[in-house]
Amino acid sequence: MIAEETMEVSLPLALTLPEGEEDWIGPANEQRSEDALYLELDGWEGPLDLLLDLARRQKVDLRQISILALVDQYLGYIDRAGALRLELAADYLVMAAWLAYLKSALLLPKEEQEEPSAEELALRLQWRLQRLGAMREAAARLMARDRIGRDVFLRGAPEGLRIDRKSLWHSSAFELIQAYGQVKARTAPRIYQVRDRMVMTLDSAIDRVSAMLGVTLEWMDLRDFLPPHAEPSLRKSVLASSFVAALELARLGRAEIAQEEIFGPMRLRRISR
Amino acid sequence: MTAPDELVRAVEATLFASEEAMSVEALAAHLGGIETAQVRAALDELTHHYRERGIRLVERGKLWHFETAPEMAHLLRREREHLRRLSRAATEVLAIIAYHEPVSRAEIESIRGVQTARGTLDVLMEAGWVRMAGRREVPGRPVIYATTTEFLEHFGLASRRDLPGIDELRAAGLLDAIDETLEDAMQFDGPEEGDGDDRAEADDDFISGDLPD
Amino acid sequence: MTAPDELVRAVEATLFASEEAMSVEALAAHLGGIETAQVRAALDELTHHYRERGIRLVERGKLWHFETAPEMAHLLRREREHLRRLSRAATEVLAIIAYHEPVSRAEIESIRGVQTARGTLDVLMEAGWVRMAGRREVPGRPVIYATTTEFLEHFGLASRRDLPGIDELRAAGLLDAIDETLEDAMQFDGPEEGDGDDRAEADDDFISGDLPD
Repeated sequence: MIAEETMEVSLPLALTLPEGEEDWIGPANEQRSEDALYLELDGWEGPLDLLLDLARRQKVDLRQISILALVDQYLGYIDRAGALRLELAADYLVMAAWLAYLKSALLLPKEEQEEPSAEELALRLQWRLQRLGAMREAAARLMARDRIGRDVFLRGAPEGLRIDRKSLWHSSAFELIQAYGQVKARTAPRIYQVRDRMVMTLDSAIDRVSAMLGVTLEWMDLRDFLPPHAEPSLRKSVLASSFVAALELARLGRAEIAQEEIFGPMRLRRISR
Repeated sequence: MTAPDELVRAVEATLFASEEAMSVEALAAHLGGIETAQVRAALDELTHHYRERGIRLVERGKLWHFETAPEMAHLLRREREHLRRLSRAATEVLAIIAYHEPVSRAEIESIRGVQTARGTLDVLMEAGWVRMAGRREVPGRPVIYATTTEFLEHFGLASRRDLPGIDELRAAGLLDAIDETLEDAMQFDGPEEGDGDDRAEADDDFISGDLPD
Repeated sequence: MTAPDELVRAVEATLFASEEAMSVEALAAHLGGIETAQVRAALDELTHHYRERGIRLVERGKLWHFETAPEMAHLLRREREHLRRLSRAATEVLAIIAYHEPVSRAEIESIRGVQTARGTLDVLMEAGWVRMAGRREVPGRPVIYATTTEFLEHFGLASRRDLPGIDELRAAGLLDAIDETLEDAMQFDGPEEGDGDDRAEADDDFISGDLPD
């Protein structure tokens, strides 16, 4: 029965296609056996493609097709597929449902229709079929053009253009002199000078600390041993030397050192003999 | 016949020797920074000179090259390169991109009423005829596609204005921007862009082969 | 100008599209088994037609092909000049050569206190500012380098005596001849001339950039 249907509608398409593009003629144009429906559906690029093929069989300009007839044809096709228990892709069924809705809406009196109206939807569908048809025809015409490598050919063995980049070096006299100065500055022997700084020598610190320890037996803060009016730069040297002097005197058993806490004041007293 | 002037001969020699099509600007630069107007005049003279010969000078997307005359196709076909045969889906997608560019995948699918397997666009991009042309500034920022200069070259088009029937299609409103809200009202659109790539028409898209001689 | 006949155009297109030069016989066979005499006549007409154009039809060892006209050959290989600033290392070496010439590579390295990549001297010689000026008659006979007239021209110097600051530098004792025996004794020398090129300051020597304009 499918074969009958197919045979019945296997008429030349209204659209003329360029030669050598047989590909573009839908699968329904070929004779096929009853069980070929599934393969046919597989051959269409989706429900819109099937609709377009059916619409073209009405042999009128796509702008004048009967949407109702188209809907009936499509639904008939789907029914037959269902009767043959062939699996249909979901989008074909969605389209069938939508077309059934469209058909019922088209049959309703106009005043009972919702927005957008069934006529508008039908026009829209028609427009989409037209657009798909136009693109398909455009593709065929594009493929039939004089194509490079098939109809026209580029030069087989072009010599090729070669551009050799030649460096044009640039520098200036100033850069030259500057570079030379830098080399010289970098490689010149360097003389280091150490400035003479005021320091308290360890010997004088030992003399001073032991002299002051002789005055009393009480604990004294190390800072009290420092000379009162020393310059700031000298003070560090005096403090360091006095500390070393205190350690030295402790080592010799002439003084003892106590510190209550870390970083706390360091106290010093003479060991009485 | 009088001998062509020096510049015409230079342009002729350069385009003959070049491995690639060249723009007016590239020619002017190659010939030592001459005026582009002079190059254009030379190209005009050459185009005229070659209009009835076995080869001709053509402009494709602002690039110029020499090619054999199309009437010679029957003589040369026997030694042609093997052209990859495009699937029906791929040719249709190519036409949609060319006539509607720039266009997103969802828009292509809206026109075709079917999902597009990812392989279809890949094949067209691999052929060098289609390129990604940025993203459309709408929710989801979909990638949009457009054709390339190689597309124009391959199909012998000076520009997109030369696309067969483009003026008629535009006049008929068939190239109007795709109004997706209206399309949605029809409720039979395919699934969203980007999903289910491997389900649809995967087989069909990869059919390709050498053209029979 | 009358349009060439079909056969002339066919030969023209065939030779244009062919990847190899073709014999008269190959052309005749390709064009569907026509008479070789006809092919020869077509080749004669084409040779005549192209005699004053940018391309030529030529026969080499019985094989025919199109090629660029000899006067246009210069278009196939163009030189493009490209301004580049001398790297710092190269400038230093150049300055040392200018102040101390003639000078060997080992001496340059001794003054700079760093090895000099061979590329640096190559660049200076490519620029035309430094030349080899013979060999020093000491063990190993090292090549010695000196500046050129182009060097003086480029830097706007009438002679090396014009190098600003040379007198002041000498007065400061900075331009004293290098005592190589002393250098040796101090083990201050770089490696022997010509070796170890790839070890030292390879990075530094090749750093150079395009001038902004």
